[in-house]
Amino acid sequence: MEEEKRLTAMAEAILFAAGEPVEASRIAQTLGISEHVIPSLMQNLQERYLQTESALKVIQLEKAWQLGTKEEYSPVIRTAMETRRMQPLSGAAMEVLTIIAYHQPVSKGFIERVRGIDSSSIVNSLADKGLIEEAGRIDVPGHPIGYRTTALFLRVFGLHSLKDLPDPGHASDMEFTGDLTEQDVSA
Amino acid sequence: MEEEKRLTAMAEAILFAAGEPVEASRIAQTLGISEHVIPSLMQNLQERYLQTESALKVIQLEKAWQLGTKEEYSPVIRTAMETRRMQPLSGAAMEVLTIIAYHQPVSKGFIERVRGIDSSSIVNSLADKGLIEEAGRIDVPGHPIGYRTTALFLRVFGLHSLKDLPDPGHASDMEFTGDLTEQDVSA
Amino acid sequence: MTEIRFRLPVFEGPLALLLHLIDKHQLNIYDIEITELLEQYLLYMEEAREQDLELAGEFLEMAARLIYIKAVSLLPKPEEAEKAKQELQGALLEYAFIQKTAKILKACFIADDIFVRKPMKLPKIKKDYSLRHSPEKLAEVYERVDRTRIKALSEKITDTVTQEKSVSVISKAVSVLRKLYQGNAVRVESLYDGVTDHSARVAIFLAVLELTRFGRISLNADNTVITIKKGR
Repeated sequence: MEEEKRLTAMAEAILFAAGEPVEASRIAQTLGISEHVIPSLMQNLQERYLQTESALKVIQLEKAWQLGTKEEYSPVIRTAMETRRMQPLSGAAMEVLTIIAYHQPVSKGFIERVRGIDSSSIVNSLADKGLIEEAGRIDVPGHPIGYRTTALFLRVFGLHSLKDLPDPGHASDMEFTGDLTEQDVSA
Repeated sequence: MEEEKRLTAMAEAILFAAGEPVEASRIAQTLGISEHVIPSLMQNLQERYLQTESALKVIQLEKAWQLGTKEEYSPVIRTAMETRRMQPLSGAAMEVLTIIAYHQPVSKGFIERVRGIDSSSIVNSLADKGLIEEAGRIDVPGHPIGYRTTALFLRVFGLHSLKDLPDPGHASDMEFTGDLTEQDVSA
Repeated sequence: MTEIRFRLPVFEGPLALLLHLIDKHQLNIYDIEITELLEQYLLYMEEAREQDLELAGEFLEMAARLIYIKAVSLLPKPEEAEKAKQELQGALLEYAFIQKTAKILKACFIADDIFVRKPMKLPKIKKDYSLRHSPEKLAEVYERVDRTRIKALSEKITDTVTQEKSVSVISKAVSVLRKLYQGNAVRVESLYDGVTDHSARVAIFLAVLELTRFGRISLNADNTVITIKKGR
């Protein structure tokens, strides 16, 4: 039936874009249909995915529905996501990392103000890569979360300790003690 | 062919899970196949979506691929997710975006020189909208942060690649007629 | 000529204004009559002033630039005048190109009607970064960071921190409580008696807030008198 196909596709669109489980009632309300119809629409969708050998499947969670991939595709997804992680750090990521390395612990706000652009997704991605970690809250107004480099960071750059951080050219006479005040007095 | 169907489903799984555009090379690498095969796999997938009246479609952005929903489903998705349609950009924002699109990567300073006026808040707001992103530092004195357009930019302007950017001809061939001014005044 | 007052059009910047003037007065963009352009430009600025239209600093800079071009064109130095004019012409052509292109691009706008998914969240397989770099890379990258900003920021932070430390809120809270124990009720105003230092006054204010928040003291209805809370 044409109308049913149309409704199925609409439900599919909603589930796809939402990314997370969507309550049956919300789908029904959006489509202007009764909630009782939702399971049969979902079954249509599931059958279509099966028949066409799609990698997708419909998942039911209590009264909500979600789109996902069939289990058999997990390995290939994992491989694909991992290959991406092994890209070398971007210029921007490298820069955020050095700001943290030379001034730790620093907040996302500090990094944003130094760079003049919101850098919080870069900070998160550096944390995912294990190069930085949270270091409690910093004693400045607002008490933001501070970030510091990790042991992996030292390994990646072949350092034994933070004391071995190379002196940045013009700032060679600076003492990098991790204390903001002292560095800047001499800068 | 069975093998091709299997590869198509694998590519579909990768694109579904990634959400964002995935480089053809990365799909090929994950599947252990040649990059040349990717376009035909994508075409299989696209055809399957068309034939089965799925809400999904395959989008090509430069050398990457992404899954998305067909435009006709946007109203129903917006209702379900309670999101608003992106408003057309102001004249000033369009100018800044154009400068970035045609000259990327460019610094805020460059944009200011071309427009003759400080445009830094417009740049930040375009970045907030996800239409542009930073692209590392530029190798000119002062090493300013460069900006480039994003995959969302291409999607929002219906382009597959920066090569598809409209070609308005050269500045020097331009005829000065009254059409430039009136609208700009109100923009 | 009848004088009719129009609302002045607003321009995105001086270049947009210049292009408007060039077009309106049919000047040749490839050989600008600088005197005419300057006159029209200053006229606009004058009208903007009369209409209380605020113009960005860049408009003044452009006026200065036009005056400069006019000045050198009166001097017996044709090369310099020509060079200044060429530069302005280049900027105008480039900007006109952008204006035109922006319009064409805008026509392509189809909004965010194609929806995509957020990346799937995989069971947390935290993948450590496995590439290796030389330590010098860090210094090299850090070189390019705007150090003046770091300096300015650090000073600001240090300032606030030392300020906070010099007059701690806790010590003020103690002295507020001490005053309260001496008498039953205290006028808020009297807490500030003899305190001139701005940060000390702020600390007193914060101390009262904190004490109220923790239920140690209560304020009367119009926030002028504080009393110790009973039963504590």
